[in-house]
Amino acid sequence: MSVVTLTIDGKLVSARAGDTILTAAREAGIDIPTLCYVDGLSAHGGCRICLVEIAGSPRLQPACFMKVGEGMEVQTDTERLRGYRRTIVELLFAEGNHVCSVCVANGGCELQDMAITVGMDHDRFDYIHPKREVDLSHERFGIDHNRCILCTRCIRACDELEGAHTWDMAGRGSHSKVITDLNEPWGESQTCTSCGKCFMACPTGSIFQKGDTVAETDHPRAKLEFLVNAREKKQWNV
Amino acid sequence: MERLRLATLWLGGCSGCHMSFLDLDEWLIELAQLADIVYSPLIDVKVFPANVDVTLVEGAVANEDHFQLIQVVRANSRVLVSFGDCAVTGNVTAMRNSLGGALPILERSYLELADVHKQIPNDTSVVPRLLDRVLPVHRVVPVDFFLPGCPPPAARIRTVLENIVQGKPPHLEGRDLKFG
Amino acid sequence: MKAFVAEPRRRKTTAALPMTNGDPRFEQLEIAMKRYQFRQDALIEVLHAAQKLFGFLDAPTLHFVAHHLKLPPSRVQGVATFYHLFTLTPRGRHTCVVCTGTACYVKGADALLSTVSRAAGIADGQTTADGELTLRTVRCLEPCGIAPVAVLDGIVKGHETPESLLEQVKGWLPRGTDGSA
Amino acid sequence: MELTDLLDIAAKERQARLPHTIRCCTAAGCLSAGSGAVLDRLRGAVHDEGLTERVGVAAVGCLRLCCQGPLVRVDSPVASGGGEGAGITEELYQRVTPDDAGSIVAGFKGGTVTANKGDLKSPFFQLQASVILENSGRVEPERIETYIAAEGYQSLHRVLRNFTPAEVVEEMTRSGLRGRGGAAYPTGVKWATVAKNPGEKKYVVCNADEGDPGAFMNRSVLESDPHRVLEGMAIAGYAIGANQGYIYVRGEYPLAVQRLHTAIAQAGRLGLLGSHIFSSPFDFRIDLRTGAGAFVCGEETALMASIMGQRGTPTPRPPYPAEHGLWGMPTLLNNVETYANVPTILRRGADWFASIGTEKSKGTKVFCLTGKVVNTGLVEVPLGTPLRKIVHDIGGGAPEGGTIKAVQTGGPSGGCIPAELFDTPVEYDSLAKLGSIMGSGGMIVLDDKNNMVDVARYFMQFCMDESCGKCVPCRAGTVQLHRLLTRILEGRAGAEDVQQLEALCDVVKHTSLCGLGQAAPNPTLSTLRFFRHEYEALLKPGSPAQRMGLPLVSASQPR
Repeated sequence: MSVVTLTIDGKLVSARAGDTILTAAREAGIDIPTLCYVDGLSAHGGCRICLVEIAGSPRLQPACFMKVGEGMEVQTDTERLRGYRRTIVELLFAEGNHVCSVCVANGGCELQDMAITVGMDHDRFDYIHPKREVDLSHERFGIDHNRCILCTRCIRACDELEGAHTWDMAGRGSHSKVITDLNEPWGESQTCTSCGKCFMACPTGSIFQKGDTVAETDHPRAKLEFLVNAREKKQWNV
Repeated sequence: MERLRLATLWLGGCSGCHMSFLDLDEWLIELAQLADIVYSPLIDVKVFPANVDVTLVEGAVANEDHFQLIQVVRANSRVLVSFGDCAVTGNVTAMRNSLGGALPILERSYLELADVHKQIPNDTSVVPRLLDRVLPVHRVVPVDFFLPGCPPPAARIRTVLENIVQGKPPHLEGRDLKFG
Repeated sequence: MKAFVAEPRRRKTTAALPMTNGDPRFEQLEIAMKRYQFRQDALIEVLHAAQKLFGFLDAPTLHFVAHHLKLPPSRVQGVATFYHLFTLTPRGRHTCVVCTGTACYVKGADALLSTVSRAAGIADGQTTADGELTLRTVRCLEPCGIAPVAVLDGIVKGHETPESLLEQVKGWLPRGTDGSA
Repeated sequence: MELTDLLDIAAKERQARLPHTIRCCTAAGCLSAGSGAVLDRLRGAVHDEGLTERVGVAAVGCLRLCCQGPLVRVDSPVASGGGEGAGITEELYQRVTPDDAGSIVAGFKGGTVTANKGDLKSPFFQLQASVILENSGRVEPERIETYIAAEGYQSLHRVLRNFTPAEVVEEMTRSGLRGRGGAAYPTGVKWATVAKNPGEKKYVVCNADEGDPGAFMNRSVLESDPHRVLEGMAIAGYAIGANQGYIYVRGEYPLAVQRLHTAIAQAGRLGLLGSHIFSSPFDFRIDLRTGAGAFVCGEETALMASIMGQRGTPTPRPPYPAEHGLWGMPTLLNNVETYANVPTILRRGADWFASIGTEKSKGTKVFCLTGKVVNTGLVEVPLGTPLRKIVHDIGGGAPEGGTIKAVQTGGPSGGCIPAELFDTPVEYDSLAKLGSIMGSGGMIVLDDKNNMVDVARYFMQFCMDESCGKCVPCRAGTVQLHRLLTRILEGRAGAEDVQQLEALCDVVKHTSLCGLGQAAPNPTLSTLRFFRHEYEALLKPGSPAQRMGLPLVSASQPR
């Protein structure tokens, strides 16, 4: 396996060729914020939170996707990037109906935490207040589309780990919506195995366990990586 | 040192932020030595006074009264602080916005869900007219500082007030910025 | 011999799905899929074929496609709802398509759209309650030389004005709205 | 199929030509103006008048002056002497009705021609070039023989016989051709990259998902001269080592789809596509994929997803299609017009091609001139032609005493160039300097009645509706930009809203995943740059509340 060296935020880092900038940075103790990325699932590249600057490249690149290169100089935390990240988080809050105070994931929500990370004390954009549905037809879980940030983690977890591909994205643009089967009630899905991996993956309170009330939902997100290690490396990291 | 003229305002919110303000407990006594509370739901002043140094606004702008009052408040306040999630984001107060206007929410509340006396209250001298959309305060008038939380914990309120009293921007960071 | 083997097999697969209801169009759809050897990457071509046969894509049709291409239903639904040309609801007996391309826009497409929309009481993409008229917009049909353009029941009409367009769709409007007797 | 067979077909086709040819445009623009009935009448009249030995009727492609459709051209031998090579006189008829068509035919027997005569000597025709459109309006798109008679497929033969793949790539590089889809990447370099990347299979893809509203160059080429594109793709396939090509064509172009189907079938029957082309070891097959209405599918990674039957959502680049394209294999993606240049470049040589245009922008480009201008239609000019020449000389300026204010180029990813800057030569770099792009070739002329903020909002709405929704800045950012522009237009905005508009444009431009989002702010930024006063004229002072008044209450709410 070949190794490349690069600098991330001025720090000299060595990484396996083929690693992403995100992996290399995190192994070197440099945290790049992420939202649609989750350990154990393929990268998506949609949230744009992990964008980094690469010297000599006019374009910002998502750290979750971009592979390391020899001699690469990466900046992960510039003034410009911080400004962009805050704007993106504001756009997300304005786009859905994120009411932290009455959310099952209050205190355990990656979007809420991201607002703190980027220092968002208020949202400069118009709240759209879309009219979205809540599907409570599944016997164990519910999905509140108001809180969905369309990160596709549930889709990827269901497809890549469970293999059922119950979830997918329907519609497009601001009318996008995650669906089960032919946009049927989740409880009537022919493909769902009720395994709960979508619930594990969800960054917000969108997919939740029935019975959980405000601030009670705790998504066991690390379970996804545990499963991947168990399945692929035969390592049960308990 | 000149005493601070402090006001608190209660618009479309649950008064939880004011309850949290009262949770400042004994620090309230210290505050009382630095500031006069010149307008507040906690005191009996009917008209918003002039030359207020700092106003904490709880709640979102949800009806015509709020809309007019906040403009008066802004004109007479040196520093305006959005106090709590409803003022900052609209929060629970603004959840009705996804129903698409004032009339649908009134019909839902007073006609569809009512068992007896189905009637939308229509005496505007008693009930101000609702705005079609509930707005965070900064969408209506310029706001200087934001104090999120539902409600903001007392310690967070204290951080902000202490800084303002000292003439500094109320620097919130980390978990002190948490919504909800 | 070959035909003898192929025949019952097709019957069997179609019959295995109760929602086909013996509609012969499902057999035609299956033939279309066969042309692509049931390849999953032909999904969009298959959906085009299905829409041509049925006029729109309802749940049984999408389920049928998913079943035969061995694709997850959510994926088929996701693709069908991504593209503008696919419709999941039946269209009206008549359609009025207003082009909103740039050339039409600078020559007043907005007024065409709002006029028909107001007269028929429906928004873009909707069908009147009596199922007579569907109003749609399209992003540039490209006969920009004769902008603004509308397409009435498949016939392209150029150099339209709100008045001339209204005159032409008058007969398709629901009773009691602008243009009806 | 050998070269002799090809030349045979060409010779037969030329011999069969009658002294007079009536060419009737059957591209979509003229068809929608009624050229189908005109064609039927022409054919009927020739038959009825007993002129079938003297007058041929050809269903050809675009004759360029779309605003005057249906268009008909009549070629006749020069009166004196006649015979082969004696020259041909051409006549153009415009806005031809079926009755006019009958009279044109009757004219051969001395009858009065009632059809409106067009002016082929006008600047619209005289100032144009013919490289990409050299066959448009001449060959019959549904008859491969006419393309072969116009020296079609000879470049493919030459390449297979006389060139190594590397030499083809070299020729393309020397020609200086740059991608005509909008990104202007040097074509030769792209071909070289795909040729070098290892892969057990490679693909050639033709991007015919022409989505820019007001741009129909590709449609016109596909409807008028489809074989040119097939030949270009086959040459590309040979150059990079691919045996499979895909044409991804917009679903809104049924006629182009149908003509491509016909063309592919005809080329296959003659052995010009398929196995052992011209008895060489080279195999090349082309399949059609029809889009279904998604602008974002013009983006190359989204287009490939769509070819593979998926939602047309883009993926981050790198990896580029050249190394990781369709099914993970090296894939060459070029625009219709890029491929359409290839046979001509190989026929007439890279040096000839490089002599046209400017230092950095070689060759010609087809533009669609539309909007507030007298002559709307298809315009091919050498790159570097000043905008003024296109708009005022070829386009004939503003109609009905209006004043031209700007030209919008590059569609929803482009910008507006004000009339003061019409001396700008139209080439990649000069337009980029003005904050616009050449894009695929749409040119929409705006006059003083068009408010530029409204124009900006129009394009923003387009991008908002066409956003695939995958990345946040494009999905949610365009919605907010659209709201800001609407607020400005409705007179509810203050100076701080314009500030926010600019700041958000910057975010969307730099953080979006694909070209759609990255370019979505361009029309707004360019109108802010050149027409800021139109924004400022709409701004109101005071707090947001004062600007709102109180329009927030339902009228129907009880008082």
